[in-house]
Amino acid sequence: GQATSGGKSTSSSSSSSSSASSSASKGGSGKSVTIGFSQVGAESDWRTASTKSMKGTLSSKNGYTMIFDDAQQKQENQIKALRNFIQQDVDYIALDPVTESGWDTVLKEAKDAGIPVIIVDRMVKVSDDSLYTAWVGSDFKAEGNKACEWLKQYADKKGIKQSDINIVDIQGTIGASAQIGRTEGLNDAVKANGWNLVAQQTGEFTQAKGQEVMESILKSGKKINVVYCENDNEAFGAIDALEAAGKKVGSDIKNGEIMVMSFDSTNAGLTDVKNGKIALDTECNPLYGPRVDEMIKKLEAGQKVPHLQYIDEAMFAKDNTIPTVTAKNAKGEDTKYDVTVVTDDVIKGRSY
Amino acid sequence: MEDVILEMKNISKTFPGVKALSNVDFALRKGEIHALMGENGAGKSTLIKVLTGVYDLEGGSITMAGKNIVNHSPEDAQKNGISTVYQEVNLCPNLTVGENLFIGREPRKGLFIDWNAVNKRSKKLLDDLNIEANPKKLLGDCSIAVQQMIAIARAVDQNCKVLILDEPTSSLDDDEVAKLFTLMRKLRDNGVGIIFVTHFLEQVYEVCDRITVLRNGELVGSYEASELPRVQLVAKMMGKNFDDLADIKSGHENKVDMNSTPVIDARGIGHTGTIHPFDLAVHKGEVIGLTGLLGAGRSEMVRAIYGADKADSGQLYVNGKKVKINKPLDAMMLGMGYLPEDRKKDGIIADLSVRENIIIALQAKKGMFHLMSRKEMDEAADKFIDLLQIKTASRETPIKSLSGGNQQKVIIARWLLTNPDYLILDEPTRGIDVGTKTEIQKLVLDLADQGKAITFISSEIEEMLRTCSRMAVLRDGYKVGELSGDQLNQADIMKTIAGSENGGSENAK
Amino acid sequence: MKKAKLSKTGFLLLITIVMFAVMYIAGMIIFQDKGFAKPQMFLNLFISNAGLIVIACGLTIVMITGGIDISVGSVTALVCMSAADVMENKGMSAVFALFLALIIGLAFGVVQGYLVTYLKIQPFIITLAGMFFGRGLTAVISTKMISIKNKMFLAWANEKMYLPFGYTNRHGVLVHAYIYPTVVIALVVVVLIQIMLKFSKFGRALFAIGGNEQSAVLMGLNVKSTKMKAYVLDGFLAGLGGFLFCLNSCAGFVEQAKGLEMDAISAAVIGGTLLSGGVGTVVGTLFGVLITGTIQSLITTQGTLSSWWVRIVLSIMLCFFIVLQAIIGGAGLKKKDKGKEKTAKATT
Amino acid sequence: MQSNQSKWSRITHAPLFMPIVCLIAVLVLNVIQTPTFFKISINNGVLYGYLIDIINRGSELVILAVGMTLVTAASGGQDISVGAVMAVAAAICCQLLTGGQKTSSTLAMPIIVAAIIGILVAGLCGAFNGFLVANLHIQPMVATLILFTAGRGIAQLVTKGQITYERAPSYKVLGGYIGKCPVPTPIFVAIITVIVMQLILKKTALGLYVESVGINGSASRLVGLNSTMLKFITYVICGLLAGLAGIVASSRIYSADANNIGLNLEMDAILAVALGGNNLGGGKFNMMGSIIGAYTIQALTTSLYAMNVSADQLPVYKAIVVVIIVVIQSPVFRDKIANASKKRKAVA
Ligand SMILES: Nc1ncnc2c1ncn2[C@@H]1O[C@H](COP(=O)(O)OP(=O)(O)OP(=O)(O)O)[C@@H](O)[C@H]1O
Ligand SMILES: Nc1ncnc2c1ncn2[C@@H]1O[C@H](COP(=O)(O)OP(=O)(O)OP(=O)(O)O)[C@@H](O)[C@H]1O
Ligand SMILES: [Mg+2]
Ligand SMILES: [Mg+2]
Repeated sequence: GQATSGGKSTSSSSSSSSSASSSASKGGSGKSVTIGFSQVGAESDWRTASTKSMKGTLSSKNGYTMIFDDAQQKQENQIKALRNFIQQDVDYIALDPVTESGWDTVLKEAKDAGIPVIIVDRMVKVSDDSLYTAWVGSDFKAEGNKACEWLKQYADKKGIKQSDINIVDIQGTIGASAQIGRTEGLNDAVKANGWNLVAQQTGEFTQAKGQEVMESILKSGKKINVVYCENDNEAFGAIDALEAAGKKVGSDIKNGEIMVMSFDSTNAGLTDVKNGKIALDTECNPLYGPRVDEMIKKLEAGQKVPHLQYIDEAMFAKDNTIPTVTAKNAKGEDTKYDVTVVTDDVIKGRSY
Repeated sequence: MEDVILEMKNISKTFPGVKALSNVDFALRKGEIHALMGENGAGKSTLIKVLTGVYDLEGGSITMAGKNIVNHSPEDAQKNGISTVYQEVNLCPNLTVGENLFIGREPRKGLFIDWNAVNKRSKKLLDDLNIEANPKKLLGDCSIAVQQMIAIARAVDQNCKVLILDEPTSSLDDDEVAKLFTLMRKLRDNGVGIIFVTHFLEQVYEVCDRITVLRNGELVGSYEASELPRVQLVAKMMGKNFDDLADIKSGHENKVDMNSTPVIDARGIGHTGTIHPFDLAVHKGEVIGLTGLLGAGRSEMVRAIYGADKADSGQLYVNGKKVKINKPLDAMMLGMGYLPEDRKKDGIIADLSVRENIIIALQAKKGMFHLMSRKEMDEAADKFIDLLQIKTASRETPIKSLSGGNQQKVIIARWLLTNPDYLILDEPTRGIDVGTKTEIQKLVLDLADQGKAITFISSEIEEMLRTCSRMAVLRDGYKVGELSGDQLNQADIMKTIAGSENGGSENAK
Repeated sequence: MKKAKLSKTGFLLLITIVMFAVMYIAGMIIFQDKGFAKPQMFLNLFISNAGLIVIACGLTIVMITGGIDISVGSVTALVCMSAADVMENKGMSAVFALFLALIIGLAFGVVQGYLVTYLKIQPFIITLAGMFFGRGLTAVISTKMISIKNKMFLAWANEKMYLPFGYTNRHGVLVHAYIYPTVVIALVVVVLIQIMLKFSKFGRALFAIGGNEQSAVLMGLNVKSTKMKAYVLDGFLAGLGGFLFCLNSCAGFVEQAKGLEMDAISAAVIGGTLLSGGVGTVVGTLFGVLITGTIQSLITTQGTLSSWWVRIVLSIMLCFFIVLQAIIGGAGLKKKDKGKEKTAKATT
Repeated sequence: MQSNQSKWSRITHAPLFMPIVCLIAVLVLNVIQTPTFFKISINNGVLYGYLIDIINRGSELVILAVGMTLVTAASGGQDISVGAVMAVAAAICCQLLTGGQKTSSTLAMPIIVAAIIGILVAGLCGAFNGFLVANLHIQPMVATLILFTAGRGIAQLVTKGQITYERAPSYKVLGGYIGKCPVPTPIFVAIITVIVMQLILKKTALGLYVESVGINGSASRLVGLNSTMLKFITYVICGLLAGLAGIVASSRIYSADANNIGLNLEMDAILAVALGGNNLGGGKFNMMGSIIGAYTIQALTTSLYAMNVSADQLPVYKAIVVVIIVVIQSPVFRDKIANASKKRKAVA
């Protein structure tokens, strides 16, 4: 019920449907829809929120029987789970893939068995796009593009030369798609805007590593004024390290403050935005349940669903120095994004 | 000299802190049995290991049939026609008897090992040597004696020119030794040169043609066996004259009071599957021997008393008080000590130093929270190194780098240090040189004089006759008799062991 | 007395197989309505684990010598990544990729084998370094995922081999049960290695070394070259297994096959291989893989556990299995010993 | 000259010589790359510098290495569950402190009580491992595999799958600083752990017992040692220490991150034991060696950060350095070098 951001977002892709807010039992018919859902794991709060959303929406109350499988971050487990679902004759398969690639064989098996597959969150790369029915998810590269665009405009507005931006990138776990997209977004912007990329090191999406890496970078004595953390947990660690070294964290780069940028926008992350410790937190929305529900309803009713559907994601800042940014979306089109100012209500509305 | 098949010249070998061999020469002729003699730690095993490539050759040369050879590994040695039984049984417990006999030279059918042939040939080999073992049985399940026989069988079955036997007879009984000797003579007649290491002088004179003596890593000399009397041989080994063993018992009076409460009184103690319920009483100051054929259950008997295998029937009284022993520590607390028969498996703690090996039992008895001070440990270790003349570079040397006999002495020291009231010695003289053997026998009698109760197990009946005041006889896991006083003679013992009226030992069958 | 003749290895293997059968049949009864009884469900165990089976076989070989290899997961990742990279970015053929996979495996085997055998470094540490190295090198090739789109490769990967039985699904479609060629390869490897272990000099030497390395030296076996060969063979099988793994996932990425070494080790151990060496069979290892696969499959079929309960239940079942095996194995062997002693006595 | 040489050889053959040389080598390498590496200054009222980082960040690893050394010595195997057990302890401690809340800035109970409960539960995990290894004779790596898999699941169960934050400033002390003390607290925790352990080893016979049991269990039993009990105890100690390390790690981030606390630390702990010159097959051990090994690993990680080695290549370097260290420590290699130089001298 607290899907505030879900409600706020509008599908950027062709789907013009308004989001169906409450899920009614499908078509009133007695038989429930069986759906096999293969989840990545439970490696972060974000993921846990995502699982909760799926389980909550696709519940027996709403006319579904869900077979849930946790893959423990292993692609091979997901492949096994999918094969299992096929043998169980499920009606639908929902897949939140550990990785983007490597799905050809098993998706073909599902197709042969006549089971529609809905991919959520990460995109899959397959040789034949008809192997899955629909995809709904985030675009990590666009997230990176947006955040960097915001930084560029912020510097312009505050009269800071782009070449004076000395940025540190605390990357996510190397090879994770969120890391790849967000790092790419940054690398592009560094090239385009002439920023100095002082250091680039992985914080493995954790607070402890984020802290350790930040400490080490600080000791190198290089000048830093922006820290680009690829998730909230890393940002918390980086902030601790900065403060322990006597630096001031904030947006006032000109007066020696160090700006921290982050992704995910969890409850704790937004709290830090409000405190002024995180300058910009770019959202990554985990609430896929209602979207999948909506799609299945359509498919059951024999309607067509869009093949690709991006979840629109917000950006959060302490104030509205920059109210909107225009950046390239997943398809390379320039898109306008609003920046939301964090208030207590916004924080309260975050369930994860 | 024309028929010398193996000649070693100027062999030296140093270990950290020890010069194990210095400039030793050795020659072996075709078709002779050549005894290699010396005290514990004289360097016999080391010489053999240098010869067979276990250790690198540091200096000197080895020639075989006039050709210079260098063995880098036992594999090379085997290729050069030298096959060896090393001092400690060295086979693989996880493989079957048959495999142990044939590994590395398995009969094959095409590409594959022919298991039928392995088993058949093993069976034949075992039968030829009268070894009681099923080729398909796991080696680890065989007793040490059988394992030793299997190691010998493996070595002799290879068509070798030189056969080396390093103390092969230490766990064998007379029958088996006799079998081995028959075999050795046969091989000799076929022209094989045999190097034979043993501490049993009788055996040397029974089969050997020549004798080479080592002392402290140096060559004393090589002699024709017929020209070297026993006394001189011992003198050469020890470097001093030596009074014969025969009479150590005199001077020790038998002060045992058979009417006193026994120190140990086992009533109906037994362990299912290994030893049937038996009664045994041991008094203060008494040395009681256990005798029987190989596998008669002597070891099992003492293990059941000591709690090494928890007894599942009967009661044990210590000094008249009924006690319950669940584990060895209980027995130790009641004043017992147990020197196990398998030194390598149950005795030494290989990587620990001599000092630690000596004090470990006492320390265990004292408990974890009463660590002995370093000074106490050093004193204890030094005392026993001195007392038992343990040959070691220092008290901090790991026990594994001591010679076999010296390891045994360390284990004896371990138990003497705990000052037990009742001491069980299972084959304490195995692998120990003549001089030390006498020392140990004397020691046993001294301990008895001090009022300790002792149970003594040995494969040598003479040795037991010299030390024991009473003997219990076992057969097939049953205690079948007890002998004392005048009954203590070879003939009576044999009679009881055999269980028949005609006396004399028969085959185990 | 027939049973007493069973060797320790045979006895452990028997336990493993019986326990697998019991578990699987129980699953078929409990989850009858959920497709667990379908033949394809069983075949899927092989399809999804073909790579793991081959890798675990290699690991079993080094474990029999008393060694271990924890680099296999990383080697798999490296193999997948290199294969993906040469096919997608360098335009090489799938045959070349297979060749490369085997070369990589061999290279790991040779280097690790040399360090373990000739410099006598502890295998755990060397292969731990190998694990770091392989994973790092994977990232050096590319930190991005590479999807394999090579035609020939996909043809290999998707070549279903239909079996003459199947079932009719809900939509009325008759679905033939099928396997992939990878399964055949894996089973052939199992059979070949089992024959090698049982019937070749090399195979028996492996057991001798694991039983007592020093004795093996003194018995005149060439311990060094045997151990070296064991590691090389293990590396080769890791390369081959990695390639089969790749055929299943058709991609290369840094995090791939993480923790695969633990799966392989536990499969081998459940199958009756001792980490201390000297005991083990690859048939047992195969069943080890099937058992862990079945446990996973049971959990997936059940389908209502939350993420953390999946882990907990998985390990409870693993624990149950290992403990049961330890108890049955321990008790059985003890009883057998006694039986043996009695026979020995009877013949005396 | 002669005595000089023997003195030198005595030093080079001391058990701690190689581990220390390796640590120094790693540090020296840094100075070349990063001249400021050894600089220690007071910054913001606390000690500041790479060296401090190494000692500080290495604390958990040191604590784990101490426990791992004992376990290795007694059972000849390793406890691979320590990382997961750290997470369990952290989860319990934080959950107790927040009173079941996801986030809290007050304390629901005294920190010391929560920490002790967390550590005790970790000890219980150790006891479970110990029971499997000592009483049921399951191979250590397999026995601890169970908690390795289940541990993080249990931790997540405790934290309900989320990260629990305890933001009360006093909770940060253990991972941060005590009042105005310029030295990070984890350093004290590590030092105290080491001192306590050294005292135990010096004042009781535990060390000797453990070595003895690890070398020859059956002989140890016959001299009155209870090897089952001793093995069990080492696992309990290892568990307790893992718990302590978990609490320190959790205090650093004032939260319980079930997925990441202690992740992969078990491998580093085992590596530390091996780099310290210990035999992973059990028996004699060298506690100080393991501790130096732990700092060596941390120094390596910190230096690679300092040199800004790109993260994806990090494992490659780590692997190379590890191999170099173990190779130069290997007695075979040292013998070869010694022989070569002897020959050269002989020629000259
Ligand atoms: N690996 C080793 N390391 C160090 N010293 C050793 C090693 N092996 C043997 N020694 C030493 O070398 C000397 C000779 O030992 P060796 O084993 O050859 O004696 P032996 O004559 O066979 O004695 P025994 O009759 O007791 O078997 C002994 O002092 C022993 O301590
Ligand atoms: N590992 C084993 N497996 C099966 N039976 C055994 C084993 N060890 C001993 N036995 C049996 O136990 C009995 C006693 O054996 P053991 O050899 O210990 O007796 P012993 O009288 O001490 O002989 P010795 O000390 O001369 O070797 C025999 O019946 C033997 O067959
Ligand atoms: Mg000897
Ligand atoms: Mg005996």
